[in-house]
Order: sequence, then C-alpha cells, then structure tokens
Amino acid sequence: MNHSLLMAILLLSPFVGFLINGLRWRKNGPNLAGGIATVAIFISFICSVLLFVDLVSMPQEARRIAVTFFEWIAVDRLKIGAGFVVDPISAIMILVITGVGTLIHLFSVSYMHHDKGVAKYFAYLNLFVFNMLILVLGDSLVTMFVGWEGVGLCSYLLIGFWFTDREKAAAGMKAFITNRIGDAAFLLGMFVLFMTFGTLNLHELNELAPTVAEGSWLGAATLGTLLLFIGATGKSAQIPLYVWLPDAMAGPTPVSALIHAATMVTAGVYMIVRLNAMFIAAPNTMMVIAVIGAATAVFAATIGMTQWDIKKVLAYSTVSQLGYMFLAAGVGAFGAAMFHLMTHAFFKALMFLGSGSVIHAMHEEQDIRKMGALKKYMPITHFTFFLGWLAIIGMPPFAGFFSKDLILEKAFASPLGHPLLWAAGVLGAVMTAFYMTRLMALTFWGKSRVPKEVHPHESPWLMTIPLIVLGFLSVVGGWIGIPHVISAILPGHPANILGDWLAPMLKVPLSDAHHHLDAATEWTLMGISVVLAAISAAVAYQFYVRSPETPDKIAKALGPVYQLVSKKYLIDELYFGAVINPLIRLSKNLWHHVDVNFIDKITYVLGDLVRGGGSLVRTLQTGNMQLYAMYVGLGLVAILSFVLMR
Amino acid sequence: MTADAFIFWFLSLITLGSALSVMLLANPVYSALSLVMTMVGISALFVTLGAYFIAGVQLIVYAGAVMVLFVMVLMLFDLRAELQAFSRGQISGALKLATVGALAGLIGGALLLSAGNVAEPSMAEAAKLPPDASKALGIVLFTRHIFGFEALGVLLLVIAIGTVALARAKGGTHAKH
Amino acid sequence: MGQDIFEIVVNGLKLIVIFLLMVQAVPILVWVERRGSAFIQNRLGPNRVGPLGLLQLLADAVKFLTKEDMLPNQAVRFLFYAAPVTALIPGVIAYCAIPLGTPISIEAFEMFGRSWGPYVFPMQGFDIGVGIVFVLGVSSLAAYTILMAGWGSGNKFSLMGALRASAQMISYELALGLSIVGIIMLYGTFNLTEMINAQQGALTYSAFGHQLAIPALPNWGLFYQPLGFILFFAATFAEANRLPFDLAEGEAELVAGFHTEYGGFKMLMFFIGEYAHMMIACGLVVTFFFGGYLVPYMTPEQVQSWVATWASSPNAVSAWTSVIHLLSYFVKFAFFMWFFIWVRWTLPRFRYDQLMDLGWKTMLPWALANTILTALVVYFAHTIK
Amino acid sequence: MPSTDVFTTITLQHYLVLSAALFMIGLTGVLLRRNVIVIMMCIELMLNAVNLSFIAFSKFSGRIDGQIMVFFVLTIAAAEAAVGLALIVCIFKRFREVNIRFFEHLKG
Repeated sequence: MNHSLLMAILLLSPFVGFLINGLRWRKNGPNLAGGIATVAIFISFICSVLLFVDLVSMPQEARRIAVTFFEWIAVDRLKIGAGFVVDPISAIMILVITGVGTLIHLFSVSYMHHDKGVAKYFAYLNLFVFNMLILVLGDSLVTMFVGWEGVGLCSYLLIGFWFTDREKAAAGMKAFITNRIGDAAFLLGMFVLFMTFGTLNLHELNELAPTVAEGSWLGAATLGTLLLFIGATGKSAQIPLYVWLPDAMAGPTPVSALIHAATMVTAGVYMIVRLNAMFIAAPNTMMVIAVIGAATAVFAATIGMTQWDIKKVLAYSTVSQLGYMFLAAGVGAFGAAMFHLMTHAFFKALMFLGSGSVIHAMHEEQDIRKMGALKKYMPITHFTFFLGWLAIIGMPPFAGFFSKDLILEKAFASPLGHPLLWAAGVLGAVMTAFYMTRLMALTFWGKSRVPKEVHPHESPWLMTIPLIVLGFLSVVGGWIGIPHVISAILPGHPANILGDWLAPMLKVPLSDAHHHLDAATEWTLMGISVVLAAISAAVAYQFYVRSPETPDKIAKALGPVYQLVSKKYLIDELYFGAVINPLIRLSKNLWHHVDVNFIDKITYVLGDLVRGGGSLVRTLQTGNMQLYAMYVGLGLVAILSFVLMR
Repeated sequence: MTADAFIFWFLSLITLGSALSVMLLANPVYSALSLVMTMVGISALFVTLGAYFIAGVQLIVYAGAVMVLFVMVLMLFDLRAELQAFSRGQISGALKLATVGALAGLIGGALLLSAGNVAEPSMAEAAKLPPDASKALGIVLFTRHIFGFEALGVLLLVIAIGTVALARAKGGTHAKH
Repeated sequence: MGQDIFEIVVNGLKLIVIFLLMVQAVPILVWVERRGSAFIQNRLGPNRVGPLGLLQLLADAVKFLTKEDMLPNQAVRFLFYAAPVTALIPGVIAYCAIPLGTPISIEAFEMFGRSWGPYVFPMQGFDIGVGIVFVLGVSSLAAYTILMAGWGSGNKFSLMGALRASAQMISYELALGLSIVGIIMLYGTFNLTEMINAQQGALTYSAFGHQLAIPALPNWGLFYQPLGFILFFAATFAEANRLPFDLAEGEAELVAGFHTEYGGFKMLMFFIGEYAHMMIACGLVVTFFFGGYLVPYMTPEQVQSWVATWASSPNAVSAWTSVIHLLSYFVKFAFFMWFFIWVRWTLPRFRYDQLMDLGWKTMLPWALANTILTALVVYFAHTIK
Repeated sequence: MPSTDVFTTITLQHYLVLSAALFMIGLTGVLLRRNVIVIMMCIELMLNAVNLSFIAFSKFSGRIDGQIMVFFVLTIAAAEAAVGLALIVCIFKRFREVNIRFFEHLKG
C-alpha cells in the first residue's frame, strides 16, 4: 500500500469510529459501540505498524515519510498544507498512542459497560485518538496546534463526562481554562517564530534554528521556545499550570490512563523533542525547562505522599514523572525524554487501569484507607500492578529503571546539566519509591479495611488482558534502551536500539558533543539512585504494613508542614486569591461602570438615530404592493431612459 | 413566405386578444381561461420559431399544470364576476397607467432605434439551429448550464416543502397549539 | 403543410378522415362495451335492434340528437355550452400525431395539364418532430374541458367531480410522463415514427459491445421497459378517467361527476372525448411498447418485397404495404381497446385517498426508479465496451 | 426596412413588439387588478412575454441558449405559482376573499 493511503486510513479510522458512535450515541449499545471504537483504533495500530516497518526498511538518514493531502492555508508567506510526517520520533508516538489506545479501549468496553452514554464515551475517545494523531503527525506547528486544541477539547469532554455531577463538570472546565492559558502562550510562541523565521514547518524550523547558542533572553529562539514551553506546561501539567491534572481524575479511569497519563499530557514533551534544534539554540530556555522539570518532579512527589485517593496519588505521580521528562529535555537529553515518555506510558497506563480495576471491584470506592489486602481477591490485578510498581520505582531490569537512570545520568553529566538537578532527580526518585510503595501497601497488602458490604472480586477478562499486556511491556519496555555500561557486561552485548533509532533526529547540546562519563562514575550514580529508592520502599513497607500507626505519629510530629502538604500547598487557593478573584472583580467593575455607562450609551444613540431615520422613510411603505410594483416600473423607466439617452 | 406571415399575424392576433381579456375581464375564471388561450397561442408562436420542444413543454407545464392549478383554485373559491375588477384610487391609477405608458413608449423607442442596428435575419444564422433541436438543447442544458439546472432542482425541492408547509390544514405554519 | 395544392388537399383530407374515423369508432366501441360487459356479466346485452344489436347504435344516436337541450338555472351559459365542444379537440389533435402505417409514396404523374409529384404521404395526421411531447401537451389540455363543465354547470356534485378529475389528471400526468422517459432514452428520440422503426426485427439486446438475439420474440419496447409499460398503461387509465380510476363520476357519491347536468348530444360529446382519450392511450401503448404498425417478425422492407410479388404498379405496392401495416396496427389497437373495456368491467373503483396514494407514493417512485435505472443502463451499456 | 415588407416579411422586430405588448398588458394587469389570483396570472403573462422574446432571439441569433433560459423561466414560474397559490389559499381561508388589500398588513 502506498504511504498516503496508509496515512489516510491511520488518521481517518478513529474519525470514522467517532462519526459512527457519535451519530448513533443514543442507539449503540456498549458492546457494539466498544467494538466499533476498538476496531477503529486497532486498524490505526496496524497502519502504524506497517508505516513503522516501512520506516525501518529505509536507510537511516532518509527515514521520513511525508504526505501532504491538500493545501490548507495559503496567505502570503504563510503556506500550510495538511501535511503529516512519520519519522523516528512520531513513529514511536503513533505506536504508543494506537497500541496503548487499543488496550485501553478494550478495557473500557468492560469498564463502561453499565454506563448510559457509553457510545458517546467511545465517540469522544475515538475523537481524542484522531486529534492526538494529528498532533503527533502534523508537519507544522499549526497542524500540531489543531490536534493540540482537539485533544484539549476531548480531555474537557471526557473529564466532564459525568457532567451531571457539578464537581466533575467543574473539573472539566478547570482543565480547559488552565489549558487555554498555556495555549495562548503557545500561539504567541508560534507568532514569534513565524515572525523571525518565516515558516511554521517543524522540519524547516529545525533547519533554520540558529547554530550558535543565543545568550539573550529576548532573542527570537529563546522567546519563542519559552512561550512554547509555557504552552507545554499547560498541556503537560508542569509548575505553574499543573493544577488541573489532579482534578482531571474526575473522568472515567480509562480516560485518566489514556489521556492523563499515557498520551495527551506528554504532548508538551513531544513538542519540545520535535523542535529540539530550536530549543538547543536557546540555552536559557533549556535551563528554565530543566529547573521547572526538576522542581515539578520533587514538588508533585511530596504532595503524592500525603494523598488518600488512589487516583490522586497516581495523578501526582504522573505530574512528577512528567517533570522527569522535562528535566531530561531541559538538559538536552531528548532521547532520554522520549524513552521515559514511552516507558511511562506503559507502566502508568498499567497502574491507572489497575486502579480502575480496583475501583471497579470496590464499587466506585477510591479511598485507599478503605482498601487493603486486596491481593487475595484480585491476584491478576495485584500482580500486574506489582510489575508497574517495580517499574516506576526504578528497579532493574524493569522499564522505569533504564529510562529514569538515563535521565539522571544526563542530568548529572550533560553540559546543560548540573549536580543539583541530579540531586533533585534522585530525591524525587526516593519519594516516588515511598509513595508508590505506600499505595501498594495500603491497597493490596496489610490488613483489610474493606467495608463489609463491599465484596471485591477479580475483574472480567476484557479488563485483565490489557493489564497483562501492559504488565509485560512494563517489564521489557526498557530493554530497547540499555545503556552501554550495562550491555557491556550482558551476554551478547545488546545494542541501545532506541538511542540509535532516534540519533539522526536529535541534536546534542552545542558546547560539548561527545561528553561521556567513565564507567565507574556511571555505575556509582546508578547504584546510589537504586539503593536509595530501595531503602525508601523498604521504609514505606515498614510504615504501612508492619506498623500502620507510625505514619500518623510522624504526621502529628510534622504538624503544620504535613497539613500544608496534604492540602496541596494551598496552590489552588493561592490562584483563586491572587488571580481569579481579582480578575472577576475587575471584570465586574468594568461591566458596571464602563460598559453600562459608556459603551451601551453609544449603541443606544446609534439605535435611536436609525429608528428616527426609519420612521421618516417608512411613510413610503404603504403596504400596497401594486404601488411597489409601480416603483419598480418607474425604476425601469429611469434605467431605460438613462441607457437610451446615453 | 406569405403563409408564415399569415400564421404569425393570426397567432399574434389571438394571443394579444386573449391577453387583453386576461387583463380586462371582470370574471377571474374567464381571465384564467383566456390566459390558457394565450399560453396556447404563445406555444404555437414557439413552433413558428422552430422551438418544438419548448412549445411542447410550454403546453405541458404551463397550460397543462400551472393554469389547471389556477383554474382549480378559482373554481374552488367559486369566485364569480367581481363588482369592481380594478383597485381603488383615481390618482394612483392614473399614475400607474402613466408608468406603463412611459415604459411602453421607452421600449417601443428602443426597438425602433435598434431596428437599424439589428442585422436582418440571415438564413445562415437561423440555419445554425438544427430543425429538431431537442438533442442540442439537452446537451447544452447538461453541460454549459448544469449549475443552473441543479440550482433549479434545489429550488423545486424547497418550493415543494414550503408549499406543503403553507397549505397544510394542520401542523403547518398556522398551527394553533 | 405542403408544397403545392395537391399535397395540401390530401393532407387536409387525411385530417378529416382521421377525425371521422375517431368519431365513427365511438358507436362501435359503445356497442362493444355493452356487449362485452354483458358477456362478462353473463347476460345478453343489446340484441334486439338489428343483427347482434348492431343497429342499437343508430337508435342511440337518434335518441341523443333528439333530446331536449336543457340549461340548468345556475349554470354559466358560455362555459356550459363550450365545454362539450372543446372536449373533442385535444383528443383528436393528439391522435393525429400517432403514425398508423408506413408512408404511401406516389410517383410523379400528369393531371390538369401539368406534372405533379412525386409525393410521400405519411399515414398520420401530421408528423411533428417532438411527437411524444406534443401528444402529452395537447392531451393535458383536456383537464380544462372537465373543469369548465364542472364549474359551468353550477352544481356542487359537478364541481367536486371536476376538481377530482383534474387533480387526478395532474397527479397521474407526472407518473405518465416519467414512465416513458425510459423509452425516450432507450430510443434516443421524441419522434414516434423513429421509435417504431427502432423496434424492427427480432429481439436483440446489445450491451458492452456484445449482442444477444432472441429470434422467437419481436424487438418490442415491452421487453426493454416492462416496468415502464405497466406504469404507463396504468396511468393512462387514470388519464382517461376510466375504471378503476373513474372517481370523477363515482355514482355513489357524485351522481355522475362533471357531466351530471349534461344530457343528449352534449353528453355524447363527452363520451366521444373519453373514448378519444382511450384511443390515444392505446395508440401510444402500441407505439411505445408493441412495435406500432410493424408486422411482427417482418420489417417493412420484407412486407414490401412480399407485396411486390403480386401487386402491379409501384403505387399499388406502396399502398398495399401501408394497408397491411394499418391492419397490423388496428389489430394491436383493438386488443388494447378491448383491454380497457375488460378492465372496466372487472375491477372495482378505488377510494380517493387510495388513488392519490397509488399515484404519488407508488407509481411515481417506481417511475423514478425506472428512469434512473434505465439512464444508468443506457449510459454504461453504450459507453463501456 | 421598406414599408411594404412589414406585413409580409416577419423579422425579429415583429416578435419583439408582440412580446413587449404582451408584457405591457401583463404589467397593467399587475398594477391595476384587485384580485390577487388575477395579478398572479398577469405575472405569468409577463413571464410568457419574456419567454417569447428569448425564443425569438434564440432563433434569430442561431444560439440555443435562449431556449435554455425559457426552460429555467418555465420552472421558476411553476414554482412561483405553487407558492403563490398556497399563500392565496391561506389568505382565502382567513378572509373569504382574495383582494389585494388583504396583503397590506405589512406597512410602515
């Protein structure tokens, strides 16, 4: 099959699914709707695999399949086609999106089985995948922005899916509005880049990026990328715009898995990786990204340690892990960012789906204080969740270990890195190990605190199969990026497949292209993080399984600090007090004084003028149609005489 | 060519006469029947101009369908001769007649002025039209004028729906809830 | 009309002859109808006056002519008298356009001291290029006579009957017109003579460059447009206001419909008008679907060469050929006239809503489907080899 | 054009003058009649007059497009008649009369 056809099918298959389910959302039952939606995504997945295979068969330097369906916008210098590109970066993304997407759709068939709007749900989900594919495949910032907005819309729709619940509807709006702030910055960034470079095509932008690092804060590359990064903080939930993501857990759990863990929230990271040459040219931006990423990683992890809602814990964990990805991007380790993006998609989707399975079993109960000892009721869920846990706390040889380790190494060693960034990363990893172990312990281990009327049970096979597949991927997903030092001691010396795959697409930091640590340092760094994480996990196990009373004591001892953290540092309240309420007050004042007294008056006067004029003219309009006809006749006479006289 | 001339004068006499009766007769039913006569006369004039197909369509559509509707409506309302055929108002009536007169004068003048400019009907020009032009008509209609044709199709659909909505006794635009 | 006096005279005579034939056929048809209905209903029918009751026709005519001429009190005088007269006109004019036989050719001859001819006279009133359109257009004028009669009578029953009849005619004209679009596309012409010529020989389907001949059947339009035939024939019943579509004169509800107030000779005129419509319908059915005047299994040339074996002069050959075709036409024509009568005495009447449902919701969609299907087949079968 | 030929040779002008006369008759009817149905019939008359000149132009210029225009006008006239009659039926149902003055409610 030729590429444009494959690409068209890849993109349109989810859209067709959306149309079918969307137009028949009152009629399609859960099995039909879910079947259609899953098959639609699966077709996309097959197309992705075919495209990927084609890509592999190409020579390394020419791995790029570009298709332009039609010219979309052509205004003066601005020429934007409906162009889509599959290259090594987007190939990974479409595989993850459609692959994980298929699994999550499959999971949803069972999970959403009793919901009334199930066809609507699948329609939104398909629309989301469609937009996400546009986002990752788009060959220009504008095409990307279309998908960017589209996924935002779908996120809003799905968070507020149970919109009859006021709180959930509000969560959807919060996500949407927070994203709008980021989107505005994204647009401004596009303007800056277009003004300077005259194009918005990603490929061309990377080519045109300055070859010398920009020192100034106001240089085109720096300003543009900084603004784009603000957009990314909105979409990818980084400080300061992360507040929407924990609330977004109001949506159905598979949505959290697909949108708010595996795919959409990584869009910001993906965007940075796509424009890596431009970002590299702006070291100031890179520094900001790295600092924000590290700060977010630590900050979110602290909140995660105090939450009681199983999904909230995972949400903060996601924010924290996204922080790692930004940290990696910020130190110029784009490959590491992509690597972690991929492994994170596997294990975090797994954990969300696992939590969904738990919630399903607990009859919509999300508070981990009311769980415990679920291990014996739900062996499969527990086992797969266990694999995810090992992966996220970075135990070798699970997926998370390799990617997280690579990030930490780069944070330490990259010319853009700094030991402090590394320290923050390690701190985050330690806390991650703590709160994830706490989650495991409270949910699956220890004593049962399940209320008597609830009878947990293992989920049906439609839900466990995706868990098993994702669990498998969480184990082996990291093996495609085994660092050199480890592969050196392994039998057969497996190559760093991912690194080689991405290498032609990525630019290394300008100042020092071949900066390598010696093996000993690398082993040391690796050892420190793994050992610290393991200790932290053991401590958590001690606290929450062996002596459950200890955490309370510590919390009491910490007093106000604990309160502050468990209330999420009062960030939401801060935003309300400092930004939102003043804005509302200002708007109200403008309305009461400026609008009513000034602008309205102008329109009234204009209206009166028009009405006065009209009442003058309307005497002509007698209602007698024959007179009107005579006017027409007179007009004819006038025109004819003009023509004849001429 | 006297036969052609005779037919033309005969037909125009009939057509003009029945057209005048459309305008002048007080009984609308007679007006309508006169109009049918006018249509038939015009159709015959089309034949003298070689437009056979259009003449047939004129008969089918105008005389056969549109005017039947008019006559049916008139008869359904049972409108007999009216006391006053023309609308009131002496001044406005005079004004209207003056308008008509002015327009007629202008058009007549234009025709007279153009008489010299328009070339005599050369047989070569007229011979360009095939004797049975239906096929050529179809080809032109479905190629050069296809857009108009399609637009008319849409118009007819809209009209059909609108008419049904207007004329329905219940549930139409006059529904009282 | 013609080039010289002789031609004009002959053509004029031809029109008069056709008109007389039509008018004279009516008494015979009335007799057939009465005898036929009696036969169908297992009774005797008129059999006292003359052999087989044939002179009954004469008696009827005399009765009609001698009846008192009445004008109802509320009637509109002009329309009341004009309606029966105009009832005849459209039917006759339309029938004149239907070809009845092969043209007669006359060789040049000497008369009155000058030479005339040669001439070719078609066996029809006049040959107009757009035959079908003309016939439909003219026969659609018949609605006015009914309306004039109904309204002019000043009678509610008459008016209702007239309105019903004209509404029915307009409605079925649609299905009627659409049902023959297929035939028109198939033969690619409006001209009736050309259509008949296209139906010569044995049935031969040709499509995609292949041909399939079925020698056992004649090449009639029926075998190309069976659906079109059914729709057309059914619609003509409605157009002619015959049972099962004679709602206009449903005795049970409307006395006799638009001619309630008519009697005597005026009544007879309506009769003739109605039979004229039947004749047009039968003539068109024969022309479109049954090869018109063609003799089955023989082309006109074959007939002519057969005639040439026994006829002497070329004029005689031409004339005999034409007569044979005329007979062939009349046999087919008579069958369908009988069919009309047959149906009338066999089927019950529709209810008015059933009538409209049938016209608008059944026949019109099927006619549309037939049109579209034919268009596709004609287009693809003739462009793709 | 020699004056003796006016009656024997039929030219484009003849048809145009006839068409103009018909048009004027129709216009007069539209302007002066009281009955809405008659007014509509007069509009049909005007349309027919225009059709006649289209056909005449088509014939005398040797182009078939004039006939197409007539085709379109016919269709539009039929559509107009349908809607107009529907409106008239509505008016009649309300006022039991079809006088043009019942259409005078929309005025300034």
